[in-house]
Amino acid sequence: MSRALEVQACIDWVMTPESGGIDVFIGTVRNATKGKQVLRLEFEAYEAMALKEIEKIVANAFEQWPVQKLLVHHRVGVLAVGEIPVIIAVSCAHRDAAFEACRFVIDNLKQTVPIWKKEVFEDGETWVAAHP
Amino acid sequence: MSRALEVQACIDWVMTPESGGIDVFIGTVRNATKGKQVLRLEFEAYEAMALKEIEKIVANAFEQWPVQKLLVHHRVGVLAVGEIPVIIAVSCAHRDAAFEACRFVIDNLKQTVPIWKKEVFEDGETWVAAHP
Amino acid sequence: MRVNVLAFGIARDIFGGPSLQVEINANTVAGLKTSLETSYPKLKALASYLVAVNNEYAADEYVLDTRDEVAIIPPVSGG
Amino acid sequence: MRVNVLAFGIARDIFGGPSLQVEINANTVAGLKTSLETSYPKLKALASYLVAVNNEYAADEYVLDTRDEVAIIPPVSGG
Repeated sequence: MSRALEVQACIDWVMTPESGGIDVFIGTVRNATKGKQVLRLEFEAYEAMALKEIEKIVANAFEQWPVQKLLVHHRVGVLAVGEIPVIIAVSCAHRDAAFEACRFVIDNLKQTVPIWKKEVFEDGETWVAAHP
Repeated sequence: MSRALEVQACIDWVMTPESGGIDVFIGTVRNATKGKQVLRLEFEAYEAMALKEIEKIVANAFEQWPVQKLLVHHRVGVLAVGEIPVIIAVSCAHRDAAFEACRFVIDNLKQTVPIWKKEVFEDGETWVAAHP
Repeated sequence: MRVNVLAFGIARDIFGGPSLQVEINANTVAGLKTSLETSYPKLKALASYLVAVNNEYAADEYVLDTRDEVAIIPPVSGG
Repeated sequence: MRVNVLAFGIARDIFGGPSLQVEINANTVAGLKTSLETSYPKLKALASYLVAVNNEYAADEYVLDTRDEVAIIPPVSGG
Protein backbone atom coordinates (compact mmCIF):
# COMPACT_ATOMS: atom_id res chain seq x y z
CA MET A 1 0.00 0.00 0.00
CA SER A 2 2.83 2.47 0.35
CA ARG A 3 5.29 2.25 -2.54
CA ALA A 4 5.04 4.75 -5.42
CA LEU A 5 2.21 3.84 -7.76
CA GLU A 6 3.25 3.03 -11.31
CA VAL A 7 0.52 4.11 -13.69
CA GLN A 8 1.89 2.17 -16.65
CA ALA A 9 2.00 -1.07 -14.67
CA CYS A 10 -1.64 -0.55 -13.63
CA ILE A 11 -2.73 -0.06 -17.22
CA ASP A 12 -0.76 -3.08 -18.41
CA TRP A 13 -2.46 -5.12 -15.73
CA VAL A 14 -6.02 -4.20 -16.71
CA MET A 15 -5.54 -4.36 -20.48
CA THR A 16 -6.79 -7.55 -22.12
CA PRO A 17 -7.09 -8.52 -25.81
CA GLU A 18 -10.86 -8.04 -25.42
CA SER A 19 -10.46 -4.48 -24.11
CA GLY A 20 -11.63 -1.59 -26.24
CA GLY A 21 -11.55 1.17 -23.66
CA ILE A 22 -9.66 1.75 -20.44
CA ASP A 23 -10.46 4.55 -18.05
CA VAL A 24 -7.92 5.50 -15.42
CA PHE A 25 -8.45 7.88 -12.54
CA ILE A 26 -5.37 9.23 -10.84
CA GLY A 27 -5.68 11.23 -7.65
CA THR A 28 -2.78 13.59 -7.03
CA VAL A 29 -1.76 15.68 -4.05
CA ARG A 30 -2.68 19.30 -4.73
CA ASN A 31 -0.48 22.16 -3.53
CA ALA A 32 -3.38 24.11 -2.01
CA THR A 33 -6.81 23.77 -0.37
CA LYS A 34 -9.13 26.78 -0.39
CA GLY A 35 -6.19 29.00 -1.24
CA LYS A 36 -3.99 27.71 1.59
CA GLN A 37 -0.66 26.10 0.73
CA VAL A 38 -0.47 22.37 1.49
CA LEU A 39 2.97 21.08 2.49
CA ARG A 40 2.10 17.38 2.45
CA LEU A 41 -0.70 14.90 3.10
CA GLU A 42 -0.68 12.11 5.64
CA PHE A 43 -2.90 9.14 4.91
CA GLU A 44 -3.97 6.57 7.46
CA ALA A 45 -6.15 3.49 6.90
CA TYR A 46 -7.97 0.89 8.95
CA GLU A 47 -6.35 -1.56 6.61
CA ALA A 48 -8.30 -4.81 7.08
CA MET A 49 -11.62 -3.01 6.86
CA ALA A 50 -10.48 -0.74 4.00
CA LEU A 51 -9.59 -3.77 1.89
CA LYS A 52 -12.98 -5.32 2.62
CA GLU A 53 -14.84 -2.12 1.71
CA ILE A 54 -12.84 -1.75 -1.50
CA GLU A 55 -13.66 -5.35 -2.41
CA LYS A 56 -17.37 -4.63 -1.93
CA ILE A 57 -17.20 -1.62 -4.22
CA VAL A 58 -15.32 -3.60 -6.85
CA ALA A 59 -17.82 -6.49 -6.68
CA ASN A 60 -20.63 -3.97 -7.02
CA ALA A 61 -18.99 -2.45 -10.11
CA PHE A 62 -18.61 -5.89 -11.71
CA GLU A 63 -22.34 -6.48 -11.09
CA GLN A 64 -23.41 -3.20 -12.66
CA TRP A 65 -21.14 -2.98 -15.72
CA PRO A 66 -19.47 -5.45 -18.11
CA VAL A 67 -16.04 -4.81 -16.62
CA GLN A 68 -13.10 -6.94 -17.74
CA LYS A 69 -10.50 -5.98 -15.17
CA LEU A 70 -10.52 -3.42 -12.40
CA LEU A 71 -7.68 -2.28 -10.19
CA VAL A 72 -7.66 -0.05 -7.12
CA HIS A 73 -4.47 1.08 -5.41
CA HIS A 74 -4.38 3.45 -2.47
CA ARG A 75 -1.27 4.54 -0.63
CA VAL A 76 -0.95 5.36 3.05
CA GLY A 77 1.68 7.39 4.86
CA VAL A 78 3.20 10.76 3.99
CA LEU A 79 2.75 12.03 0.43
CA ALA A 80 4.25 15.16 -1.10
CA VAL A 81 2.60 17.52 -3.60
CA GLY A 82 2.38 15.79 -7.00
CA GLU A 83 2.47 12.28 -5.57
CA ILE A 84 -0.32 9.81 -6.32
CA PRO A 85 -2.40 8.53 -3.39
CA VAL A 86 -4.89 6.63 -5.53
CA ILE A 87 -5.17 4.97 -8.94
CA ILE A 88 -8.25 3.24 -10.31
CA ALA A 89 -8.06 1.54 -13.70
CA VAL A 90 -10.96 -0.18 -15.47
CA SER A 91 -10.97 -2.08 -18.75
CA CYS A 92 -14.12 -2.85 -20.74
CA ALA A 93 -15.05 -3.75 -24.28
CA HIS A 94 -16.64 -0.32 -24.69
CA ARG A 95 -15.82 3.06 -23.20
CA ASP A 96 -19.12 4.01 -21.56
CA ALA A 97 -18.89 1.18 -19.05
CA ALA A 98 -15.24 1.99 -18.33
CA PHE A 99 -15.99 5.65 -17.53
CA GLU A 100 -19.04 4.84 -15.42
CA ALA A 101 -17.46 2.02 -13.43
CA CYS A 102 -14.30 4.05 -12.77
CA ARG A 103 -16.26 7.01 -11.49
CA PHE A 104 -18.48 4.75 -9.40
CA VAL A 105 -15.42 3.25 -7.71
CA ILE A 106 -13.73 6.54 -6.81
CA ASP A 107 -17.01 8.14 -5.68
CA ASN A 108 -17.78 5.22 -3.39
CA LEU A 109 -14.22 4.87 -2.18
CA LYS A 110 -14.37 8.44 -0.94
CA GLN A 111 -17.63 7.76 0.88
CA THR A 112 -17.22 4.41 2.58
CA VAL A 113 -13.61 3.22 2.71
CA PRO A 114 -11.97 3.86 6.11
CA ILE A 115 -9.02 5.93 4.96
CA TRP A 116 -8.24 9.34 6.43
CA LYS A 117 -6.27 12.24 5.05
CA LYS A 118 -4.56 14.93 7.08
CA GLU A 119 -3.57 18.14 5.33
CA VAL A 120 -0.42 19.68 6.73
CA PHE A 121 -0.04 23.45 6.33
CA GLU A 122 2.76 25.77 7.46
CA ASP A 123 0.75 26.81 10.49
CA GLY A 124 -1.15 23.67 11.42
CA GLU A 125 -2.90 20.57 10.20
CA THR A 126 -6.47 19.37 9.55
CA TRP A 127 -8.15 15.99 9.23
CA VAL A 128 -10.09 16.47 5.98
CA ALA A 129 -13.92 16.31 6.29
CA ALA A 130 -13.78 15.70 10.05
CA HIS A 131 -15.77 18.78 11.00
CA PRO A 132 -18.91 20.26 9.44
CA MET B 1 0.87 10.82 -34.81
CA SER B 2 2.22 7.33 -35.39
CA ARG B 3 4.78 6.33 -32.77
CA ALA B 4 3.71 4.19 -29.81
CA LEU B 5 1.85 6.21 -27.21
CA GLU B 6 3.46 6.39 -23.79
CA VAL B 7 0.78 6.63 -21.15
CA GLN B 8 3.15 7.66 -18.37
CA ALA B 9 4.53 10.53 -20.43
CA CYS B 10 0.99 11.75 -21.13
CA ILE B 11 0.13 11.73 -17.44
CA ASP B 12 3.37 13.48 -16.50
CA TRP B 13 2.56 16.14 -19.06
CA VAL B 14 -0.93 16.94 -17.74
CA MET B 15 -0.07 16.77 -14.03
CA THR B 16 0.45 20.15 -12.35
CA PRO B 17 0.94 21.08 -8.68
CA GLU B 18 -2.64 22.38 -8.73
CA SER B 19 -4.04 19.06 -9.99
CA GLY B 20 -6.20 16.97 -7.70
CA GLY B 21 -7.65 14.54 -10.22
CA ILE B 22 -6.53 13.24 -13.58
CA ASP B 23 -8.75 11.17 -15.82
CA VAL B 24 -7.17 9.23 -18.65
CA PHE B 25 -9.00 7.42 -21.41
CA ILE B 26 -7.05 4.84 -23.36
CA GLY B 27 -8.52 3.28 -26.47
CA THR B 28 -7.11 -0.14 -27.27
CA VAL B 29 -7.43 -2.40 -30.30
CA ARG B 30 -9.85 -5.21 -29.44
CA ASN B 31 -9.34 -8.73 -30.77
CA ALA B 32 -12.93 -9.10 -31.98
CA THR B 33 -15.97 -7.20 -33.31
CA LYS B 34 -19.39 -8.80 -33.04
CA GLY B 35 -17.75 -12.15 -32.37
CA LYS B 36 -15.47 -11.94 -35.42
CA GLN B 37 -11.70 -12.06 -34.90
CA VAL B 38 -9.89 -8.83 -35.78
CA LEU B 39 -6.34 -9.23 -37.11
CA ARG B 40 -5.43 -5.54 -37.07
CA LEU B 41 -6.81 -2.04 -37.52
CA GLU B 42 -5.74 0.49 -40.12
CA PHE B 43 -6.28 4.14 -39.25
CA GLU B 44 -6.27 6.97 -41.73
CA ALA B 45 -6.73 10.69 -41.08
CA TYR B 46 -7.32 13.87 -43.04
CA GLU B 47 -4.56 15.27 -40.88
CA ALA B 48 -4.83 19.03 -41.25
CA MET B 49 -8.58 18.97 -40.70
CA ALA B 50 -8.35 16.36 -37.92
CA LEU B 51 -5.98 18.60 -35.96
CA LYS B 52 -8.33 21.55 -36.43
CA GLU B 53 -11.35 19.56 -35.26
CA ILE B 54 -9.47 18.23 -32.24
CA GLU B 55 -8.47 21.78 -31.34
CA LYS B 56 -12.11 22.85 -31.48
CA ILE B 57 -13.14 20.06 -29.13
CA VAL B 58 -10.33 20.88 -26.72
CA ALA B 59 -11.21 24.61 -26.73
CA ASN B 60 -14.83 23.64 -26.09
CA ALA B 61 -13.80 21.47 -23.12
CA PHE B 62 -11.74 24.32 -21.63
CA GLU B 63 -14.82 26.57 -21.92
CA GLN B 64 -17.12 24.10 -20.18
CA TRP B 65 -14.93 22.80 -17.35
CA PRO B 66 -12.12 24.18 -15.16
CA VAL B 67 -9.50 22.08 -16.95
CA GLN B 68 -5.83 22.60 -16.13
CA LYS B 69 -4.20 20.61 -18.93
CA LEU B 70 -5.66 18.41 -21.62
CA LEU B 71 -3.85 16.16 -24.03
CA VAL B 72 -5.15 14.22 -27.05
CA HIS B 73 -3.02 11.79 -29.02
CA HIS B 74 -4.29 9.70 -31.91
CA ARG B 75 -2.21 7.35 -33.97
CA VAL B 76 -2.64 6.55 -37.66
CA GLY B 77 -1.43 3.58 -39.67
CA VAL B 78 -1.54 -0.11 -38.87
CA LEU B 79 -2.18 -1.14 -35.25
CA ALA B 80 -2.16 -4.64 -33.80
CA VAL B 81 -4.46 -6.01 -31.09
CA GLY B 82 -3.57 -4.47 -27.73
CA GLU B 83 -2.00 -1.36 -29.24
CA ILE B 84 -3.26 2.11 -28.30
CA PRO B 85 -4.79 4.25 -31.04
CA VAL B 86 -5.93 7.04 -28.74
CA ILE B 87 -5.09 8.58 -25.37
CA ILE B 88 -6.89 11.49 -23.75
CA ALA B 89 -5.64 12.84 -20.43
CA VAL B 90 -7.25 15.66 -18.45
CA SER B 91 -6.08 17.28 -15.21
CA CYS B 92 -8.33 19.36 -12.97
CA ALA B 93 -8.40 20.51 -9.37
CA HIS B 94 -11.36 18.17 -8.75
CA ARG B 95 -12.32 14.83 -10.22
CA ASP B 96 -15.82 15.53 -11.56
CA ALA B 97 -14.56 18.00 -14.13
CA ALA B 98 -11.77 15.62 -15.16
CA PHE B 99 -14.18 12.75 -15.80
CA GLU B 100 -16.69 14.90 -17.65
CA ALA B 101 -14.19 16.72 -19.84
CA CYS B 102 -12.39 13.48 -20.73
CA ARG B 103 -15.61 11.78 -21.77
CA PHE B 104 -16.72 14.86 -23.71
CA VAL B 105 -13.48 14.83 -25.71
CA ILE B 106 -13.57 11.15 -26.67
CA ASP B 107 -17.31 11.25 -27.47
CA ASN B 108 -16.86 14.25 -29.75
CA LEU B 109 -13.66 12.97 -31.27
CA LYS B 110 -15.56 9.88 -32.42
CA GLN B 111 -18.29 12.04 -33.95
CA THR B 112 -16.55 14.84 -35.77
CA VAL B 113 -12.82 14.26 -36.25
CA PRO B 114 -11.96 13.01 -39.76
CA ILE B 115 -10.20 9.79 -38.83
CA TRP B 116 -11.23 6.44 -40.26
CA LYS B 117 -10.68 2.93 -39.02
CA LYS B 118 -10.61 -0.21 -41.16
CA GLU B 119 -11.03 -3.54 -39.40
CA VAL B 120 -9.08 -6.32 -41.06
CA PHE B 121 -10.46 -9.86 -40.61
CA GLU B 122 -9.17 -13.18 -41.89
CA ASP B 123 -11.67 -13.13 -44.74
CA GLY B 124 -11.99 -9.44 -45.58
CA GLU B 125 -12.02 -5.91 -44.27
CA THR B 126 -14.56 -3.22 -43.33
CA TRP B 127 -14.46 0.54 -42.92
CA VAL B 128 -16.10 0.95 -39.52
CA ALA B 129 -19.44 2.85 -39.51
CA ALA B 130 -19.37 3.42 -43.28
CA HIS B 131 -22.63 1.61 -43.97
CA PRO B 132 -25.94 1.70 -42.08
CA MET C 1 -16.83 24.28 -63.05
CA ARG C 2 -14.10 21.75 -62.36
CA VAL C 3 -13.33 20.84 -58.74
CA ASN C 4 -10.49 18.79 -57.31
CA VAL C 5 -11.78 16.52 -54.56
CA LEU C 6 -9.80 14.66 -51.89
CA ALA C 7 -11.13 11.30 -50.76
CA PHE C 8 -10.56 9.37 -47.51
CA GLY C 9 -11.56 6.05 -46.04
CA ILE C 10 -14.24 4.24 -47.98
CA ALA C 11 -14.64 7.25 -50.32
CA ARG C 12 -11.11 6.61 -51.55
CA ASP C 13 -12.08 3.02 -52.31
CA ILE C 14 -15.25 4.13 -54.11
CA PHE C 15 -13.42 6.71 -56.24
CA GLY C 16 -10.50 4.35 -56.82
CA GLY C 17 -7.92 6.88 -55.57
CA PRO C 18 -7.08 9.62 -53.06
CA SER C 19 -8.35 12.47 -55.28
CA LEU C 20 -10.33 13.11 -58.42
CA GLN C 21 -11.39 15.91 -60.75
CA VAL C 22 -15.15 16.45 -60.94
CA GLU C 23 -17.09 18.54 -63.43
CA ILE C 24 -20.03 20.12 -61.62
CA ASN C 25 -23.10 21.93 -62.97
CA ALA C 26 -24.19 23.86 -59.86
CA ASN C 27 -21.14 25.38 -58.06
CA THR C 28 -22.34 24.46 -54.59
CA VAL C 29 -21.66 21.58 -52.24
CA ALA C 30 -25.09 20.20 -53.20
CA GLY C 31 -24.11 20.42 -56.89
CA LEU C 32 -20.88 18.56 -56.18
CA LYS C 33 -22.75 15.82 -54.34
CA THR C 34 -25.21 15.38 -57.22
CA SER C 35 -22.37 15.03 -59.74
CA LEU C 36 -20.48 12.56 -57.54
CA GLU C 37 -23.53 10.45 -56.75
CA THR C 38 -24.35 10.20 -60.47
CA SER C 39 -20.85 8.95 -61.30
CA TYR C 40 -20.38 6.92 -58.10
CA PRO C 41 -23.79 5.57 -56.99
CA LYS C 42 -22.10 3.60 -54.16
CA LEU C 43 -21.81 6.94 -52.30
CA LYS C 44 -25.57 6.80 -51.71
CA ALA C 45 -25.22 3.48 -49.91
CA LEU C 46 -23.08 5.07 -47.17
CA ALA C 47 -24.61 5.74 -43.76
CA SER C 48 -23.92 9.42 -44.55
CA TYR C 49 -21.13 11.56 -45.90
CA LEU C 50 -20.14 15.19 -45.56
CA VAL C 51 -18.13 17.64 -47.59
CA ALA C 52 -15.32 19.67 -46.09
CA VAL C 53 -14.09 22.89 -47.67
CA ASN C 54 -10.74 24.28 -46.55
CA ASN C 55 -10.73 21.93 -43.55
CA GLU C 56 -14.21 22.89 -42.33
CA TYR C 57 -17.46 21.00 -42.72
CA ALA C 58 -19.56 22.81 -45.34
CA ALA C 59 -23.36 22.91 -45.76
CA ASP C 60 -25.15 22.08 -49.04
CA GLU C 61 -25.59 25.78 -49.89
CA TYR C 62 -21.87 26.55 -49.66
CA VAL C 63 -20.60 28.09 -52.91
CA LEU C 64 -17.40 26.48 -54.13
CA ASP C 65 -14.41 28.26 -55.56
CA THR C 66 -11.92 26.50 -57.85
CA ARG C 67 -9.11 27.24 -55.33
CA ASP C 68 -10.95 25.58 -52.42
CA GLU C 69 -9.58 22.42 -50.88
CA VAL C 70 -12.57 20.11 -51.08
CA ALA C 71 -12.76 16.72 -49.35
CA ILE C 72 -15.33 13.96 -49.09
CA ILE C 73 -15.76 12.84 -45.47
CA PRO C 74 -17.45 9.45 -45.09
CA PRO C 75 -18.66 8.47 -41.57
CA VAL C 76 -15.72 9.00 -39.23
CA SER C 77 -14.60 6.19 -36.93
CA GLY C 78 -11.58 7.36 -34.99
CA GLY C 79 -10.81 6.55 -31.40
CA MET D 1 -19.41 -4.38 29.97
CA ARG D 2 -15.89 -3.39 29.01
CA VAL D 3 -15.09 -2.87 25.30
CA ASN D 4 -11.78 -2.33 23.57
CA VAL D 5 -12.12 0.34 20.87
CA LEU D 6 -9.74 1.12 17.99
CA ALA D 7 -9.46 4.74 16.92
CA PHE D 8 -8.37 6.27 13.62
CA GLY D 9 -7.84 9.73 12.17
CA ILE D 10 -9.21 12.50 14.31
CA ALA D 11 -10.74 9.97 16.73
CA ARG D 12 -7.21 8.87 17.62
CA ASP D 13 -6.37 12.50 18.41
CA ILE D 14 -9.53 12.92 20.50
CA PHE D 15 -8.91 9.75 22.52
CA GLY D 16 -5.19 10.48 22.77
CA GLY D 17 -4.17 7.10 21.38
CA PRO D 18 -4.90 4.33 18.86
CA SER D 19 -7.15 2.33 21.23
CA LEU D 20 -8.92 2.58 24.54
CA GLN D 21 -10.95 0.54 27.03
CA VAL D 22 -14.49 1.79 27.55
CA GLU D 23 -16.93 0.78 30.25
CA ILE D 24 -20.44 0.78 28.74
CA ASN D 25 -23.88 0.53 30.38
CA ALA D 26 -25.99 -0.63 27.43
CA ASN D 27 -24.17 -3.31 25.44
CA THR D 28 -25.09 -1.88 22.02
CA VAL D 29 -23.38 0.42 19.55
CA ALA D 30 -25.69 3.18 20.80
CA GLY D 31 -24.59 2.48 24.37
CA LEU D 32 -20.96 2.66 23.35
CA LYS D 33 -21.52 5.99 21.62
CA THR D 34 -23.22 7.42 24.71
CA SER D 35 -20.34 6.40 26.95
CA LEU D 36 -17.73 7.75 24.55
CA GLU D 37 -19.52 11.05 24.00
CA THR D 38 -19.79 11.55 27.75
CA SER D 39 -16.04 11.04 28.25
CA TYR D 40 -14.98 12.71 24.98
CA PRO D 41 -17.47 15.49 24.12
CA LYS D 42 -15.33 16.52 21.12
CA LEU D 43 -16.78 13.46 19.33
CA LYS D 44 -20.08 15.33 19.08
CA ALA D 45 -18.39 18.16 17.18
CA LEU D 46 -17.47 15.83 14.30
CA ALA D 47 -19.44 16.03 11.05
CA SER D 48 -20.44 12.43 11.84
CA TYR D 49 -18.86 9.21 13.00
CA LEU D 50 -19.68 5.53 12.64
CA VAL D 51 -18.85 2.40 14.55
CA ALA D 52 -17.43 -0.67 12.82
CA VAL D 53 -17.68 -4.11 14.37
CA ASN D 54 -15.47 -6.86 12.99
CA ASN D 55 -14.63 -4.72 9.95
CA GLU D 56 -18.27 -3.95 9.05
CA TYR D 57 -20.24 -0.79 9.71
CA ALA D 58 -22.70 -1.49 12.53
CA ALA D 59 -26.06 0.16 13.28
CA ASP D 60 -26.97 1.63 16.69
CA GLU D 61 -28.99 -1.47 17.62
CA TYR D 62 -26.06 -3.83 17.09
CA VAL D 63 -25.36 -5.87 20.25
CA LEU D 64 -21.69 -5.92 21.16
CA ASP D 65 -19.73 -8.91 22.37
CA THR D 66 -16.53 -8.56 24.39
CA ARG D 67 -14.62 -10.45 21.66
CA ASP D 68 -15.74 -8.06 18.88
CA GLU D 69 -13.18 -5.85 17.13
CA VAL D 70 -14.76 -2.42 17.54
CA ALA D 71 -13.53 0.70 15.79
CA ILE D 72 -14.55 4.36 15.71
CA ILE D 73 -14.74 5.61 12.12
CA PRO D 74 -14.70 9.40 11.83
CA PRO D 75 -15.65 10.93 8.42
CA VAL D 76 -13.50 9.15 5.82
CA SER D 77 -11.43 11.19 3.36
CA GLY D 78 -9.48 8.81 1.16
CA GLY D 79 -8.74 9.30 -2.53
